[in-house]
Amino acid sequence: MQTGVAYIRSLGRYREASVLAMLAAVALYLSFASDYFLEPRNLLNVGRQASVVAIVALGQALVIIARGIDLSVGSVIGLSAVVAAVLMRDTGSETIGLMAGLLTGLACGLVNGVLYTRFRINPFIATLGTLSIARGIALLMTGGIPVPFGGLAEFVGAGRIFDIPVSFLLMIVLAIVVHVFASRTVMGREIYAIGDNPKAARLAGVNLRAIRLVVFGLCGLLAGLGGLILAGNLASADPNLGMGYELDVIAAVILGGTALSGGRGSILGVVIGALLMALLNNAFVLLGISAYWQVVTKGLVIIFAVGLDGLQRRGDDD
Amino acid sequence: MQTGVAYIRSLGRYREASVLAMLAAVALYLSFASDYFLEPRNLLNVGRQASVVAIVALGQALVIIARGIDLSVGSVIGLSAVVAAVLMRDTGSETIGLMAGLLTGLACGLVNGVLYTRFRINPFIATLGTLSIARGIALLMTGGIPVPFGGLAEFVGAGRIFDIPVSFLLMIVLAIVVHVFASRTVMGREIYAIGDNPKAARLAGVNLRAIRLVVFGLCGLLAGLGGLILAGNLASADPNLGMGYELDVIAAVILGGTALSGGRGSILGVVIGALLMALLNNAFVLLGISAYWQVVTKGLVIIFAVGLDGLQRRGDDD
Amino acid sequence: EAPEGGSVAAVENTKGPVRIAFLSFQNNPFWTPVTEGAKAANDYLTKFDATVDFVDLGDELSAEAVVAGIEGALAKKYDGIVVVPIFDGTARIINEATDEGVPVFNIVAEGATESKRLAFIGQDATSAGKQIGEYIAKEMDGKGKLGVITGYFGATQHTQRMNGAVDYLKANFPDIQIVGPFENKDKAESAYSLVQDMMTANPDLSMVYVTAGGPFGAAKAVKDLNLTGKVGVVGFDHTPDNMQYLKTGEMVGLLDQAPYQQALDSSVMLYNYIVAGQEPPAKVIPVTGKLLTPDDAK
Amino acid sequence: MRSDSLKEAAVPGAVASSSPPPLVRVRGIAKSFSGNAVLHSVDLDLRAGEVVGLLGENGAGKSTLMHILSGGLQPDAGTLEMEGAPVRFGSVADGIEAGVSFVHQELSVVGALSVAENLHLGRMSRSRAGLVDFGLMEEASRALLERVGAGHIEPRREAATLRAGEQQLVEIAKAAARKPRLLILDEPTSSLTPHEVGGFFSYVREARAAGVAIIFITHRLEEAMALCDRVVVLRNGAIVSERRPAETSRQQLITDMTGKPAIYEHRPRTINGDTIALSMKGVSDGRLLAGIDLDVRKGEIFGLFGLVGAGRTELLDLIHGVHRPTAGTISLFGEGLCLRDPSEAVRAGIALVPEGRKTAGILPQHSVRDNAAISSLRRFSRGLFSDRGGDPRRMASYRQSLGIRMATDTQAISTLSGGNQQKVIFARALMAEPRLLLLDEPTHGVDVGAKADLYDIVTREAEKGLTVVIASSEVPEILALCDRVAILSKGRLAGILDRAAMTEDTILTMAFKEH
Ligand SMILES: Nc1ncnc2c1ncn2[C@@H]1O[C@H](COP(=O)(O)OP(=O)(O)OP(=O)(O)O)[C@@H](O)[C@H]1O
Ligand SMILES: Nc1ncnc2c1ncn2[C@@H]1O[C@H](COP(=O)(O)OP(=O)(O)OP(=O)(O)O)[C@@H](O)[C@H]1O
Ligand SMILES: [Mg+2]
Ligand SMILES: [Mg+2]
Repeated sequence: MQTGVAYIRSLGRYREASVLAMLAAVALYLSFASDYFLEPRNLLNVGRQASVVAIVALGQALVIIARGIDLSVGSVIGLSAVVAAVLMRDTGSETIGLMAGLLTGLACGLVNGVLYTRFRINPFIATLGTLSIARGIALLMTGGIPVPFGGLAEFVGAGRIFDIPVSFLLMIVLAIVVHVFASRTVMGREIYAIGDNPKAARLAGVNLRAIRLVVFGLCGLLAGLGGLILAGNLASADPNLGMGYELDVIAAVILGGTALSGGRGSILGVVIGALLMALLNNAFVLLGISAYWQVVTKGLVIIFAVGLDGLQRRGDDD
Repeated sequence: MQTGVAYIRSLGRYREASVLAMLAAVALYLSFASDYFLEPRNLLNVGRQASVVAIVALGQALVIIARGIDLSVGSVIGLSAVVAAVLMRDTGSETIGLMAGLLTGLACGLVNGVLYTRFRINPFIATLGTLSIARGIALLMTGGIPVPFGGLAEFVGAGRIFDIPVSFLLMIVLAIVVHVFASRTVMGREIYAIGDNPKAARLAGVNLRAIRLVVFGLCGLLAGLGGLILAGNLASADPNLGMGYELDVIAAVILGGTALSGGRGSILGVVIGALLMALLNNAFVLLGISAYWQVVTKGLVIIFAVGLDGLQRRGDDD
Repeated sequence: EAPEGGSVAAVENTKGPVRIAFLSFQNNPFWTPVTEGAKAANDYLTKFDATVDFVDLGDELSAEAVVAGIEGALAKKYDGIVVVPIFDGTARIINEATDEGVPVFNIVAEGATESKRLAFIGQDATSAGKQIGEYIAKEMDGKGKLGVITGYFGATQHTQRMNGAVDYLKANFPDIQIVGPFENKDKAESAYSLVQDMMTANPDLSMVYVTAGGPFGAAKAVKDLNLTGKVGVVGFDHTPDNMQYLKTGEMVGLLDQAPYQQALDSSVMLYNYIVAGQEPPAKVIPVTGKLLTPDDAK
Repeated sequence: MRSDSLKEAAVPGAVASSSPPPLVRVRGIAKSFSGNAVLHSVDLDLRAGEVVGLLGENGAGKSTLMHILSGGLQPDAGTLEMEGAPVRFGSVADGIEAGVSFVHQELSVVGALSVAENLHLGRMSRSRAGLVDFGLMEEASRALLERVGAGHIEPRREAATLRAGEQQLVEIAKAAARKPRLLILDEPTSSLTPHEVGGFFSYVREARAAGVAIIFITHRLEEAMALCDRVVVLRNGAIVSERRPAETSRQQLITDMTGKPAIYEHRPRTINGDTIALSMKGVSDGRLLAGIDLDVRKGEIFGLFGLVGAGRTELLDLIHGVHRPTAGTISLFGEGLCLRDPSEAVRAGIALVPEGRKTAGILPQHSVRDNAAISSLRRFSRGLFSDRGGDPRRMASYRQSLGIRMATDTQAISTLSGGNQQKVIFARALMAEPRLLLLDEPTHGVDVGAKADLYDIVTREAEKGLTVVIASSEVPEILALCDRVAILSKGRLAGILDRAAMTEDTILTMAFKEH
């Protein structure tokens, strides 16, 4: 008994615990309030709906842990999808299209990285700039008109394997990979180090520039993948795809307990954060919550999810 | 001669210098490229167009200098405008309406402040929550339908005194007041201190909670005023007014040389940042640049504006 | 004689060169025919010593952008302005322009506040909603569940389109049950997820109405759920994405706003007013949209 | 005392032509910051298997010289040679490559990582799968920590949870892990307990035996005398003496450093009246402190001594309103204090010089002047407006009386040497003109000359009626200053000694007493 309580207490030490608690609370409530909630199919839908935000948030989490921020992910989603679709249409090759889409994401990320490391532009501003540029290029490439997008991408975006959405499976695999990368590889640990104390890390011989570049590159790559999934799901690559995604993605990261000031954060938390947000949208539809209350409720849940954590953690910070 | 060069060099020490240089460059280019640019009327239009962003950015700058962030300003703009318009309509009194609008802004800011200081919720999340809640309330109050809004507010938003837009005059007055507040008053200096090292400032006798509360309150108040001006200009209070403003406002603050990590920033810079963004939009209309190139150009200018600074300031940070 | 695709002919120019600013946005395929209409007007009116300059207000639709655009056009001393005011809050600047002697012609959509614009040509959102509502009732045989997805809560045009249909249905077809509304922020991917969830909670849903952006996302969800033929989607605008699902049958109704004609006619009517003082036929010139159904797509 | 500077009487063997060249030869190093010369033509030889003590006042240029030796800064002039061959370190990485390990004066552990990861940062071991081999790393860490006498630190612990002293040991172990040829230790002992210092000493001796050249910077002269083979004194950016510990004395070194002999003894003083300034009755914090009863008289300098973690900082925090007591009462000049925040404490006339200059003291982006002014903004304000115009004048007077060394008071405080930063924090507290001054390890990293200055100042202020409570880990400091000392042990009051009963022995005995 004692140890049980102590165990739960010890869980409270993890910042993601309070969001997990909120997720559980919403899920529990839903399982009573709606007959459909617990149907496997509905749960899988929620997983799919969370998947793109979660995948992009994995990269964003690494960036934020390294004390950066990437506002351009929404535009990179759109640009990568457009590049893939246009090349697929023009070359007729799926492989070239998909590769080009991923490389576009990577390239955008690396540009952000270079602007930060070489030109010393604050990442907030640098990625705000690329946000605009990437969107503009996507619009210019398509003249604003969505490009049809199908084949393998559609399978990844909308397909299912044994009823499980492919994009959800992909999210799980990527979350595991990124988790292992962040917690068990040398570079992963160095990402935490440069986020927590860049100066100390540099003095210890960690190559700040290289790691920042990799982190931004990865974030771009994952955003590119997110773009392919999203466009694949809709079978259409819209240059406006992903607009405004940056706020959702960053919110998922922060909800999951990552500190905006760098050095702290867990990949598990990111996935929980993304799931909570998808679950909320699911709840609105299942419960048929009236229009404007949806907006209010969303805000309240976000605040409560993190507020629980704040209340128990008194006097920690300053 | 020597001293002239030295003087310009010394200007380079200020972070806002490079944005100012960019502002001057764009203005110079425009004065050749368009016959209409230098017309007083056009210049004043630019000033008016910058005014709301600048006014809200004044509050946001204080928040960011104190190491916070306020994402809710866009929604607070909308909510304050709606509250003012509804009360004005229902009570028939302009004074009550306008006061209520300002108080709504203040109240939203104080709620953010309390969520941060008492409930220890990370300001990013707390204000993301109030962003949603404030917008939801505005929608609920109006049923989603814009409310007509006139009288004094319309004068402030759209009126002119000797051809000078009232909102532009207001911006200048407020910029001076906030500048004096930030640099000359006890509380202003304490804001910088808590942004620089909250723990040290607290031990030195600065009341962290009180100041954070004031700063968020001020930011809310200024957002409320921004809402009144914006709705006054449009003679209509739309519950969606100000949607997405947060990014413009934060961009103006950061462009103006304020560090997202707190403790540093100038009010003058904020105004320059807001002017640069308004100038760009003016340039697009005057030069008839196509929408897609507008998006690209905007990104490039933002990056250049800050990149100049980064290049000369090598190896400063870590 | 009227230009192709338009319904109004230009009169002789006796005044010398005329400059018209055409202020419009560009962020999705809806605007393509608008842009083309403006270009066609320019080509047509060049012969009459008049130019129509297309001015992009950018990719973010807002009243402030419209105000800034009109201010800019006034600064550039255009003789007349065609504008897409869309939102409430643009009346003041339109009045200002008119008072300065620069006539303003509104197209596509305008705010609820009365302004001194020369005329408005466009679709009345509420009646367009009603038009769709009638079609929905017919398709649903006056009973069943209808899911509603709107663009932005609180966006006037979206709300009017939504209420035009919903109010009509509530008044006349009490057996039609409304699910929603939900907000998709004009995003197709969000419409997709909403349809998925709506089908989970309402397996007997028979139709989805999307008032603004991204109806094809809803159609794609219907397709992926293998409900083609059982559930139909209705929405606005004949853009390629939407049209595609009209062919495959998930989309059962698409209303358009004749944007090309709006752009062309408004420019020519404005020109006629400027050079000859010829008033447009009415203050409000309604455009009845063409409702395309799967039959039309074949 | 003989005049036995090594410069005058050559070191045996140092100039013998047959001996190999020194491991490191420093010649003519000069460095200035924005026109302010910090080092002038420094010459220094370091031989393998030798411990060289580097002493000097705050701001003498010790850390700057070490940064140049390790590649963190580039000299304006001068050359470096290793084993006779000229070298140039363009970056820290070059220095590490050449075998230079540097334990910095400012703590720089990465709080988010575990101790083991910190020890291996920049060179973590990989398993065959390419992942970090935590098992191997932890094992290696245990051995490393053992070597520096910190075997009790669990390698898996998150570094942020370590005490300052433990973090310092981790940094020393980190330097040791790199198998250095030249090991630079910049004030490594400033937050170590006497016991930990012992473990550290044995590591240094072991490294010396293994042929490492070691530079040891400290402000504790006893440590330099005990550990070093040679002691070099840097003054105003130049080396002024080299001596062997056996052949010199503390007094001599102090004279070398400051140019004047400094007195490290009690400053006699009279306390007027019996007014009770601070009174604590049955104070507990619900965590560590329990049942603290204290009375401090007006004008008294009252010491708080204890081992690490005894609760001195926590006690000062309670008085300063950082935390609230869960039981008991605190009163100031007879009035009950019920503080909710340090700001209320400052308003009530309490000022604190906190422990941990970098984390809790300085405002790093602010100028020296603004750093000093922050506690007294309200005191000197005119209405809402702060008296910016008066800041330079006030700063100038404290700069003078505390001997703060800097180019101008508008430079950022982070560009000052550590000791001078501490003096600025002192100026901040005094500027607030408090009735009660709380000092928590106030002379950490402060040189002996400045220490004497600070002691004089504290004494002078006390004489004027200021009440001072000082928490310190240095017994000599307690002995030099305090009228009475309270000894804390595990959060409880082990006893209070007055002047007559205070000796090194009685104090330490009480501190170690269990209860
Ligand atoms: N980056 C810098 N910019 C300007 N001045 C500097 C900078 N770094 C050091 N200084 C100045 O150089 C002088 C020497 O500083 P240094 O840190 O080397 O002293 P130190 O001998 O290590 O003192 P301490 O014992 O206090 O650590 C100081 O006056 C300091 O203010
Ligand atoms: N805010 C706090 N929360 C939890 N534990 C604390 C807090 N402050 C202090 N402690 C713990 O209380 C104990 C006493 O710490 P304190 O800093 O008062 O000791 P000290 O005598 O000043 O020793 P030193 O400063 O040399 O470590 C330590 O074990 C410390 O970890
Ligand atoms: Mg030093
Ligand atoms: Mg202590």
